[in-house]
Amino acid sequence: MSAYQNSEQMKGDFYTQKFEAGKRDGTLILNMGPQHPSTHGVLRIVVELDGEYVVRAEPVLGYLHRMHEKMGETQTWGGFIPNMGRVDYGHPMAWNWAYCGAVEKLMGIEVPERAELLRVIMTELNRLTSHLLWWGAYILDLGAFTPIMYAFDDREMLLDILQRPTASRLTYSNFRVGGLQMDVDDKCIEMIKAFIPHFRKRLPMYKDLVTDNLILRRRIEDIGIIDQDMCRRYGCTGPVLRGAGVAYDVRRAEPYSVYDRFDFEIPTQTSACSAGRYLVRVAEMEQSMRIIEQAIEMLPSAQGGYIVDKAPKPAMKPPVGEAYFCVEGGRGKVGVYVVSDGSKTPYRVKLRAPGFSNLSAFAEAATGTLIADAVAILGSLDLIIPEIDR
Amino acid sequence: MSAFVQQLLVLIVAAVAAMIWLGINALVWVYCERKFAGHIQRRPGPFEVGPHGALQPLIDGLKLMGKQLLTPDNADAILYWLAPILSMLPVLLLFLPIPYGPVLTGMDVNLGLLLILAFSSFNGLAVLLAGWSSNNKWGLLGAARAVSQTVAYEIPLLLVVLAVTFMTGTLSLTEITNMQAGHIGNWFIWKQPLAFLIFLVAMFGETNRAPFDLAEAESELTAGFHTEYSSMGFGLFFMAEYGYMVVMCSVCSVLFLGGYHGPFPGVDGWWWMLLKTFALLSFMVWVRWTYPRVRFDQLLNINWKWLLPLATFNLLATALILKL
Amino acid sequence: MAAQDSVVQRDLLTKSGNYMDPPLVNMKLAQDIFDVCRSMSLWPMTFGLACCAIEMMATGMARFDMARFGAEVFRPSPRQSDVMIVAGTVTKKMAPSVVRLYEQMPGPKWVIAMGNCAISGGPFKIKDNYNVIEGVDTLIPVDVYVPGCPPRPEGLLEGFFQLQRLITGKRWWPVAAEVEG
Amino acid sequence: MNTFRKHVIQPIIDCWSLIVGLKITGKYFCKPLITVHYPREVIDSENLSTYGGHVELIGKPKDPATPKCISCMMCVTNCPSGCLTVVKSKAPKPTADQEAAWKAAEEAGEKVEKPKAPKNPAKFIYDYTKCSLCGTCIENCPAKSLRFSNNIYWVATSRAEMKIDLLARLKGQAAEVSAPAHAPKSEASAPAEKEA
Amino acid sequence: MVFNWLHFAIVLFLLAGLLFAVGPIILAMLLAPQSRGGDIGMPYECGMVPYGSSWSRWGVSFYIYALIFLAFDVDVLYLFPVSTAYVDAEGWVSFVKVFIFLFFLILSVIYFWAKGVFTWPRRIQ
Amino acid sequence: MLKALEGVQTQCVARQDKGTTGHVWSVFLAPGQVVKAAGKLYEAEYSLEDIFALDFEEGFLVLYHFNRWLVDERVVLRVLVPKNNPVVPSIAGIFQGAEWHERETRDFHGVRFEGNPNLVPLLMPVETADLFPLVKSDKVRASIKTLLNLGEVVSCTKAIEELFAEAEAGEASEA
Amino acid sequence: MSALTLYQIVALILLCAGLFGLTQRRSLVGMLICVELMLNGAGLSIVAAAQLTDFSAILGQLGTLFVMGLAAAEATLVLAIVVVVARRFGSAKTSDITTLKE
Amino acid sequence: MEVLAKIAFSVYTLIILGGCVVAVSSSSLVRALVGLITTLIGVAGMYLLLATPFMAFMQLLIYVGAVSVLIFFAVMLTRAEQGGDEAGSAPMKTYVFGLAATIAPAAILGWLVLTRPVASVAVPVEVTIKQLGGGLLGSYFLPFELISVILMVAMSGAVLLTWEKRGKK
Ligand code: SF4
Ligand code: SF4
Ligand code: SF4
Repeated sequence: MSAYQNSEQMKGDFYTQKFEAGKRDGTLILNMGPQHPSTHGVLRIVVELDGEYVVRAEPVLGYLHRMHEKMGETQTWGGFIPNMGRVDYGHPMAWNWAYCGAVEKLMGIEVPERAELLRVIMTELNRLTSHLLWWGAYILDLGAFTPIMYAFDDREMLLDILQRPTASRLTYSNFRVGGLQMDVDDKCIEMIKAFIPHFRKRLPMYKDLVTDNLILRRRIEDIGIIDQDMCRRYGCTGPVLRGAGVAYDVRRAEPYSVYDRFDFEIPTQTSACSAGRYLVRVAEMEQSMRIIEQAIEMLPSAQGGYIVDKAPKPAMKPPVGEAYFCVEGGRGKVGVYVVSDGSKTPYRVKLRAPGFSNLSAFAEAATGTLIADAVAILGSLDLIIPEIDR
Repeated sequence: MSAFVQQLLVLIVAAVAAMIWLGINALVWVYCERKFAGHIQRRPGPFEVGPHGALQPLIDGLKLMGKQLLTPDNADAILYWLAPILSMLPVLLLFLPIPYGPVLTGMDVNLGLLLILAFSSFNGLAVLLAGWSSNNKWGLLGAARAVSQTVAYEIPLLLVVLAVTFMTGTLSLTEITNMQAGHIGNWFIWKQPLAFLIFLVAMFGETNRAPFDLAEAESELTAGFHTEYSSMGFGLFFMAEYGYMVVMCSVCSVLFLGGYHGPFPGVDGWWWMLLKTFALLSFMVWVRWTYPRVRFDQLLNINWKWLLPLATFNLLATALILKL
Repeated sequence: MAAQDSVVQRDLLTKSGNYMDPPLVNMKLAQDIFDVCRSMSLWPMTFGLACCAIEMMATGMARFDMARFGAEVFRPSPRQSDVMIVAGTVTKKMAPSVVRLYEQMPGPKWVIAMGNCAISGGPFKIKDNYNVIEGVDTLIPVDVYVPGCPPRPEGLLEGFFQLQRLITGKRWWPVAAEVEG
Repeated sequence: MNTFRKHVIQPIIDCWSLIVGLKITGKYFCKPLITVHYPREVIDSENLSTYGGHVELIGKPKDPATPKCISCMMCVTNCPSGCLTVVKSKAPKPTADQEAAWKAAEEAGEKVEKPKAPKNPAKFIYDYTKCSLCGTCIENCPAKSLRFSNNIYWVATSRAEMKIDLLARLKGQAAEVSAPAHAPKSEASAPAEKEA
Repeated sequence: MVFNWLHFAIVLFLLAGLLFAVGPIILAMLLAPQSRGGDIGMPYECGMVPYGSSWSRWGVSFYIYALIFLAFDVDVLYLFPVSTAYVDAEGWVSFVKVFIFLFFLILSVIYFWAKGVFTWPRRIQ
Repeated sequence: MLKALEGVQTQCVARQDKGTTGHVWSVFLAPGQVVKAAGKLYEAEYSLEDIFALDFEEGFLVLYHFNRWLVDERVVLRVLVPKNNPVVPSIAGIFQGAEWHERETRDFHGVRFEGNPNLVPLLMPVETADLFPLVKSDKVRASIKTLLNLGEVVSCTKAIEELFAEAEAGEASEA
Repeated sequence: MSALTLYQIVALILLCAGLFGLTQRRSLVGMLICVELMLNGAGLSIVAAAQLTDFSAILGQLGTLFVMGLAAAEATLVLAIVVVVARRFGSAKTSDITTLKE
Repeated sequence: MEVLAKIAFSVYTLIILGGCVVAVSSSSLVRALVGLITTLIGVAGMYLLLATPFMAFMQLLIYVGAVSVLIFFAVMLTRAEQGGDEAGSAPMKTYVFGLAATIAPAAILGWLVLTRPVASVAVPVEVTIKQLGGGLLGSYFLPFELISVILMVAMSGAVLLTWEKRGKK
């Protein structure tokens, strides 16, 4: 009757066997993922369930390990940029920027002001898409189907805007060392100007429909506590950290580019729970819009002409040395550390992914919660798997 | 003898009608639900297959029929296939005592309400069997959830139904309908508003519909108890779910909204029943596409901490008022 | 099932031990009718792997709305899905799962390889590649390829049309007017 | 009393948010749809033209069937994924007469004027399946001979189809443009129609 | 032995239901192509090989709810006959009887509530 | 001087140019001192950012990046371990987040972290767990001295000085 | 044979099956299943007797109703015990419990 | 109708018999449970034949809807799979004992039933549910209250037994 029953084949794979060691009696070991609707791609979480309770959980990574760091050592300096559009498809501009920034540091290149402002505008727009994507997907995890549609409506508008200077909808790799691939035309600026008031009007709708919703509130409040100490131990950054009450934002803490010129707030929440992280992200959208508005104001008066011409060729040879550059991505601190040996290819590229650290806190945060809570916690960490697996 | 044949014919016609009715309902509601959802989300939903996608549910059904039936290797094959059949089996019967019109009643059963309650309890069992026999952990979790849920919500449901029957003194749905004849003011919703609300909530719980769709909570349990079911196995569960929904909404309209009686005297007819049932169904759909899902402990606690005390209170109050 | 046979390479299927038996009652007319039904209600499996998955989601969203063609029902379980959209990079670690999920789908079943990664490894097809599978068609039989990195949602829709054409032998929808710039 | 308010009154008040939610979805139910009915409609062309499909060659303004390309190999060397293969044209094979003539001339100590290889490439193969649409090749082409195409509704049923001979494609495009009755159709459908 | 129309109707409708359920299944059995071999029969667990059977001892955390439900449900069912007779029953006594009956129910709910059966705190080892 | 690390036996403490390298302090340590240093940093409210390794001729240089939120003072701990026996004690007991970073480093370079509670392959498939993809071939491998720059040395032991002194000599000779 | 006798025989079958099962089953849950069988036999017997004789039908039905109620109460308690036992001994085998094996 | 009733009776008897056999002999507890449920449904059919539809519905509601669900949960809680509690064939001794223990009462009761036929009425009286309710509210009101108390006690007992404070562990 049962071909697999008690046979060797039903022993699970390596990781479940490893995980099985501490199994208690009367519990189930269950694989959530790699193909699971709530793990956003191919994250796999091995959980031990006691009824509805998660006794232990352990993420298993690597199902999307795309060798970015290895490619960093084989591609040319410029040829690595397309990879940066794919590490984190939620917020690729941040990665573009982190990498280009690191190489620029290494080479001592000054980026023209206009390019910097455009970078800011695009990165912040991209942050909006990232947050919208997360927002929709998170609410989908929590069981509501409609908000993600509304979020994608707005996201599509953003994509249309971003498509103009990047020719791409998702995996942007339009940053170049020293500037940008393409300039932004007036139409694009106009679209942005039109989008912001539109989105301002949508935000209250989101709030009414979702954020204030009784059911949602009850589901995400007081679960998945990741407090400051945990953040420190696991190295969590970004909204996870800000949700724990620390106003740490790379844009403020280590201002890069022209961020010191803008007037914006760093939203924080002290509850350290999923709701805190949720509210931080929602509030960040408003702040991003403020930055974009200011940057667009500054744009006409900005110095520096066309951007690409002066950029070095992809086969550039930066001087020997190490450099590190970090930016604030949608998920936290995005850092790129490069070592150059003076040749056409980098000696080592190390990508510091915020999601990696954030996810490592999951096991501790989810232990002892209900399985539904585990899903809610996972979603609140805002994971993009390629970034974690790299 | 002619009375015998007549009765026999009536019943056979009723059975066939119930089959057609159920089939139509499943098709129409699959379509309406997807269309509703689409329009709420500002997209057309099924559109290209047939005029405005009207053939979509039929095509889906046929496709399910043309798909492989799969029995997992270490499932308990007999129970595995018993489950969807068991879930579908009583659904038709549930339509028997529901009065769709003054003459459009399968049979006026004087224990009609009890009949519906009794035979709908098969569903829980079918779900448990499905989840367990497929030997799939998701299925098991989903089944356990589904049953705890339906089982829990049965109590407030019973209590509010009792509140109505305390007033009517009968369990026959036809008689209950007829007590609400006349005008809109006679509907029991005015006499039992609290009961109506509780019934609505319990209805969502009983039929495993969002926001109480924990049994199939996609983001948590993949597909819940029917994770392993392919083809018609899944189709039957699906159809049964819609069947139970229609029955629940019909019962609700009979109990609280006057059944086939119109809001004014003299306009009674089956269309009112249809209208009310469909309005309730649309409401269920509307709710589904608006809210997130509740958590399991919350779901159970809504029942035990809110619905149950309220329903008991409501019952006592009814009993008291009746004696005043 | 003619369409299916024409694209499925048997040796690929048998490599993983999975094969397809014809239906017990194999009447031409009935199967043709069912083929039309199948092609009009292709339920995909939620199987997003990487970046392309986001575009797959976008295809299901309001602007492009895959639901119009009856393909909106993303089923989380392979048992209830007809088409597996491999949207993204398949790595060595993931490969067994991809094969297993494909095998766990009951017949008839189809595969769309979405994005360059799924087609050939795409940007990750490099010399020192140690972890990326260079094309899912080396693992499971692929019916339709949708190139792009990522493809536009319209591209995925075209992929569906192409699949429908493969199944029924007919393109059902008009051809979008060319928008050459 | 406070706990009573917190646990009994507050939840009931909060239920209002549920009604607000219903109101919003109800409102959107009545709003017009935003879907672009794809095969019957397309997203406006201005928008689409900014999107980059696969890479293609640009013809010379005067002679649209030959590319501007000068076979400099910049795109090939700089492409991070190595999807481009350019084969330079060889000089036309000299005929026997010519060869003899050259030989004679050489022997005579004259400077031979061998015909130079034409600049435009003999073969320009592009493997779309590997491309990441990064645009590096386009930026680095000194002759500005590459661009993103608008061929974005394209699917294939075999891998080989996606290895595009860009020269042939350019020729085809040139022919299409010059054709008097210019019927709008996309490549995506071309094979479809053929088989159907 | 009596076989009344209700009985007949129930049997008839159940048979119809059976037809409705079994028919499509048989059709599907006949008409669908069969995919076989490989891991097709393996339980689906997100694409991984499951660890162990799901038929193992397993803690249903809401078992206690089910226990309460059973007694509760049966209790409530007794009220159905009562409800039909209640309108006709004269006097306050019947109300008092029903009240006492329900009182015990309420009592038990209060007891469980106070005991904390209805709270699901986080469990950390 | 870096106060947080007082009491830890450092091999070399140097201040670096934050503008390019991104670190304020660069600290060389012997493998045995890592846990102690991490403990000190934890007490000084540092958070763990990253752990990874660099492949040099001299061995694997394991880098630990620490950062503080409110005061901008990034610290990088560098531990040089020999190629033939790359073992470093794990700091997963102090910074739990280190567990994954350490596993990743093992996957990529084969540096073993003793005491890591769960040292199984993290990113790599189990079958190719011993591939160590980021270990360079001898041809491209460089030595520490050619690539890294010590910075403004505050205190330094002989060993490290030697590592870099050669470099300066080398560079001088090149020039 | 009168109708009543037929019913009684069926009830007897139920009773015997339950009794036999009780001796054969080795787990508490299995035993409970058998007990339910027996109780059903009892219920059927009572109702049949009450319906098919001049005995008060109301009393017969109510009596069976009470039997059902008792069965439910019994099931609740037994199943609670099952849980406790399962938790303590890891199984609900009677032999394990009688030997108090942990 | 009379014939139909006879047929129905025999069908129900068969159902009951089959259910009993499965319930008693199946090695899988879940199958045994399904056997029990089959039996219960058969008995419900019997009740219908006895002109007590109310009892039939109650049977379904209480047993199928509640008791068996609970038993199912209990099966899941204990080891239910083959190779679990009910695995292995029973030793001959218990089998024989079981038969002996069964045959004795069966013989006695069977003899009693067969030899002391009670005069039965052909057509059972139909009791309306109202009358039953009247009985509960009237002369049999004490058992009615009692059952409430009993169930409450059972519930509380069950909770007392099984309740362990969560959160400690
Ligand atoms: S094809 Fe491109 S967009 Fe798609 S998964 Fe691969 S890298 Fe990402
Ligand atoms: S777009 Fe990028 S990947 Fe594609 S051919 Fe050009 S350089 Fe190569
Ligand atoms: S396309 Fe441009 S870059 Fe490439 S070979 Fe031709 S001229 Fe050079």
